[in-house]
Amino acid sequence: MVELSNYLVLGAILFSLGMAGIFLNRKNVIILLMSIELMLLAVNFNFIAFSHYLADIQGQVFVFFILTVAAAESAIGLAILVVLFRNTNTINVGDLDSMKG
Amino acid sequence: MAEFANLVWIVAKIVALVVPLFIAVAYMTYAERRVIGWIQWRKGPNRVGIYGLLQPIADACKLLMKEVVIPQNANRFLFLLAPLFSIIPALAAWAVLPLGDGLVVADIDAGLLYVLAMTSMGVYGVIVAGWASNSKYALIGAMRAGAQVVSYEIAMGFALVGVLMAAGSLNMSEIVHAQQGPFWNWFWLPLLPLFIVYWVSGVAETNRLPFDVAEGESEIVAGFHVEYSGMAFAIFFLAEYANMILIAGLATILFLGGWYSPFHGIGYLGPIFDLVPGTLWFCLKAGFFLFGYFWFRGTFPRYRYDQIMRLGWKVLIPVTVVWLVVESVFILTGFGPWF
Amino acid sequence: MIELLLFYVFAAVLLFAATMVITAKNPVHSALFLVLAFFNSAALWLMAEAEFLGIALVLVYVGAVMVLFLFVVMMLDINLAPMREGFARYLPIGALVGCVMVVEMALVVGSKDVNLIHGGPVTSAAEGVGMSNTKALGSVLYTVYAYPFEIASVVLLVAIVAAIMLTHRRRPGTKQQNIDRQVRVRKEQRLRIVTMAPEKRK
Amino acid sequence: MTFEMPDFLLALPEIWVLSMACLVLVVDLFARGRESALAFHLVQFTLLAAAWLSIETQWGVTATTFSGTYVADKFACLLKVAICLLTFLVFAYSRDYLRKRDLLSGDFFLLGLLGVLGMMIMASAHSLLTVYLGLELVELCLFAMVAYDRENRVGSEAAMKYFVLAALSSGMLLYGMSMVYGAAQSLDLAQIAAIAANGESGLLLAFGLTFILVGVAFKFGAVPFHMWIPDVYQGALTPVTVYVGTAPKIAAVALFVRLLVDGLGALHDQWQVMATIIAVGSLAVGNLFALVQTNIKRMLGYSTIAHVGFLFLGFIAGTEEGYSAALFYAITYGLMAAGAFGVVILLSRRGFEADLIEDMKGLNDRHSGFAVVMLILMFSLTGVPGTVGFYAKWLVLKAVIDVNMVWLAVVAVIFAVIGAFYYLRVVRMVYFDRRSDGEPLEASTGLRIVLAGNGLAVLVLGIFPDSLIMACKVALAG
Repeated sequence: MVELSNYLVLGAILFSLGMAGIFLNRKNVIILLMSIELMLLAVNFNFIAFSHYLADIQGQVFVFFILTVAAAESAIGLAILVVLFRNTNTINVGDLDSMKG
Repeated sequence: MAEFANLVWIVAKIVALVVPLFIAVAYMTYAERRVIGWIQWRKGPNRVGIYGLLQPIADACKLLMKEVVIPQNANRFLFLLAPLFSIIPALAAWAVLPLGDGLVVADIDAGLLYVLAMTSMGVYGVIVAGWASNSKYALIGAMRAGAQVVSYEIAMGFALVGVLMAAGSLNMSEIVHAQQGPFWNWFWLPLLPLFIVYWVSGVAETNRLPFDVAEGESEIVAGFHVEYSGMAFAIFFLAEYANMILIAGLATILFLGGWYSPFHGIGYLGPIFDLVPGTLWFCLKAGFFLFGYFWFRGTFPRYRYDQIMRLGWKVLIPVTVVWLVVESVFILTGFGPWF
Repeated sequence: MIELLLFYVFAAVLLFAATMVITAKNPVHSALFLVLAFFNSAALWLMAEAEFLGIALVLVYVGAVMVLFLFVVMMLDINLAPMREGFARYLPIGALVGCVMVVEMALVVGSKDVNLIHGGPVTSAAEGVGMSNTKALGSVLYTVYAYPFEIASVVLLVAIVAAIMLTHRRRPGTKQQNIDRQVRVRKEQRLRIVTMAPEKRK
Repeated sequence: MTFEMPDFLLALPEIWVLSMACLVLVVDLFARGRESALAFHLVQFTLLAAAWLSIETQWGVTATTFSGTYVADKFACLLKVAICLLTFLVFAYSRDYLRKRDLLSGDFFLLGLLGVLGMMIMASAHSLLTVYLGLELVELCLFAMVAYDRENRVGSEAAMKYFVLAALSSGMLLYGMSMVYGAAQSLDLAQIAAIAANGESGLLLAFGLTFILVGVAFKFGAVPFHMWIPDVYQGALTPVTVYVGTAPKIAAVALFVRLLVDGLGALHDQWQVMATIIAVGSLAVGNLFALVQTNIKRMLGYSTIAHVGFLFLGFIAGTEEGYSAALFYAITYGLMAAGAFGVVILLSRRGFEADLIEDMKGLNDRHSGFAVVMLILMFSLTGVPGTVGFYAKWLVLKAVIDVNMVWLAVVAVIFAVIGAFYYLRVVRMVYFDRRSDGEPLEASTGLRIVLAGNGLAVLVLGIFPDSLIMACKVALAG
């Protein structure tokens, strides 16, 4: 029998992987966007697991909206990425240093 | 033990579905060449076997024995994986298509959604193939195909929403049951605009003429599969035709009453036509669509890329949205024999 | 038993894919591993009886969002070689922080103190209402959650407006017909009648 | 779950803004090439009408609708009015600036208006779901606006950083929300409050609380989650900076109050410590870093962080007075920040951004009236007695002292004194430094009137702050 904690631990590890991806990748913005997707996926796992074990549909409704918003968010993120690339010809995180202080 | 028997039964069902499918694909290539030959007032393949009937087998043998050339600097792993990316979804989608009453591998609740999810994945084969080939033509072809498939998926999805509104279910068998009756009871009539949109976007989804800019041979040689040869190419070929059959089969189920005969339930005529097995009706209807594919190829010139995009976004999608509104009015008023 | 085994298989593949997403050298590989991660998630969601969301995840994310990612990755001509040089430098600290976070979070969410109000699995969400998962979700989405649903539509509208505003550009120098202007053209715009004095013959 | 037909009239302000946004979208499409004048005026009218509608339909009402996902109360009403009016001011500043740089298009105002809609949704949220969706709506608009000038390298860089950090914080917030949902088995804030007060399933709630607080602190730009603020303030176009720096701060107060007071107010003891660390950190980092800035937009960015620290004092107090003081602080800060950026807009012209502090030199010689406006604004941001900024600071300090956290008040005052240096440096430049090219200002009359009005409003609020203070108190008294 799969326990609730199985899902929650899976979500926690996935979330941490996403976070690690953001802090580890100093070089490529696209990987950052993908790490964000991983974090949201982890959150979705939590909601679905709770929804399943609480026998309550609200968690799934929330996941539905997270999916919607995350899709919109990645569209805008990629649009900004394209604009950035056109301006700077790079998507290295390390090169984004024109502002300091 | 029971579980094991169950597993064997499932595998048997899958084999019983896939083998005829492959044979159908093989003979579709033959049929296509014959039909186009007929349209163009020539003979088509007629040398191998009687009437050229062994031609597809000869072709298959030829492709199997050819070398798979992997271009230099290509991403070897993805290059070989790409054909699988395109064939697997094309076959997996068949699992929920009922070929007759109850004749289905997996009768799942969200069948329509499943099919949509599977067809939306076919694009990976194309994109990955184009990128992994390390060739400009292939990449351009892949980009075109990707943009086209993603765009037309929206129109197609909306058309399918119309069907599920009419049937009140996402289950394929129930959708067919909702169309029970003679041919004017089928969904093609009340959903005529959606039917046309579905059919047009189905042709575009499979990257077939007149929407085949993805492999337009006059500009980009052969598009995404320009670097492929031998068996790898054969799999792409197989996937394209399997997808065509899939679109035709879906159209049959969603709009043309699946396995029902055109005269089902009419006085004396109904029982007579019902003697013909449902699966045969299904195949006949799907065959009608497949003939349409060949016909388009034989007669239409290729669209320009921007025209394809304009058609998808500015014509098909608005049409579907408007018709969904009209349809909901139909449903609220209980219009006709359909709702 | 089989269920638990399946869970572990899918979870293991999922975590492997997620790890590869953040460590793969090539962004295209990362994107494809993310696709694999979404697939396994969808399978796990199916096991948690969230059929609609599982299939929707494949449909929306695998079918559309990741295609967008791949498009961008392939279109931008990124120089891959110097891309990863900072990775090794940040790896130890990143790994340390990550491990600490995982352990802490796992201790909290995995502990037996995590008690739900109803405690343990009762019936599935879908069975509770007595209809298929898709229907159950749809029937609350358009009634109880109509307001969030409308907000979500506005979010999508903003995404459309913003994405087009940011990336759509008219390239100067492309030749195209403007049929509208061709039709509206007036004689004065094309034809200039010059009155000139008649030339005198010598 | 039983379903009742929602009371649409209760949500009239939001419905109005959304309908008008759709109208503006279409109007702007067909009226392009005329400097989007029609779109601009429609948006401004929409904002004023939305403020009026909020008062008409929601002041004095306390009711939920849309199956409990929407709440109309005095708090929501006051926030909506403040958001609409401040954004009205911001747009009035923006138009000239954008027109001079050929950047004027209806998209800017449309995105701004939709952002306002998102903030209004947050103000009226009564469910984790609506809080989240409203927040995302605002953020998506802000991302696009920060990247609005797409030829600008710095702007797109700022947008990218903002995007990644904001998405990260949304992820944290969501993770916390999922835990709270698991503990409370509900998305409804009233039910969550009941469970939190009940004291059961404490571990999950406390765990979720941590993540939610981190997410909220990110949105405020409080230390240690402040990294995006200076870059966004500096990198974005000045009108966008004004937009980001004013109304969203008020919306962040809504986020805090809805989630951590209405929802998890019973756990105040648990989040108080974390909030204290955040507040002290923000006060220190904001004030110290602002001292060394040369770019005035970046300096105002760090000063925002410092003000957020002050604002958090009100939350830390955890009393009704404290929350209302924080609300008062946010509103008045929005007004002052708008004015300060207004002066930057006033001084800039095409090809010259006036975003260095040195560009303030000799303002008194160029126009003594606006020098006075800048003087009032800077004094007010410092918290000199007699200005509205003083009352704001005084109220939060009083709230903290009332709950016997005198040391915190002392720390805050020390940092406020440090902060005075950089504000007064600007004043010194305005009055005592000479500038070689004392060319006259070339701002339009409209901009001058708006800026003068803004300065006057700050002055008047400093003399008669009572009505706004009362309004804030009433709003939080429920």
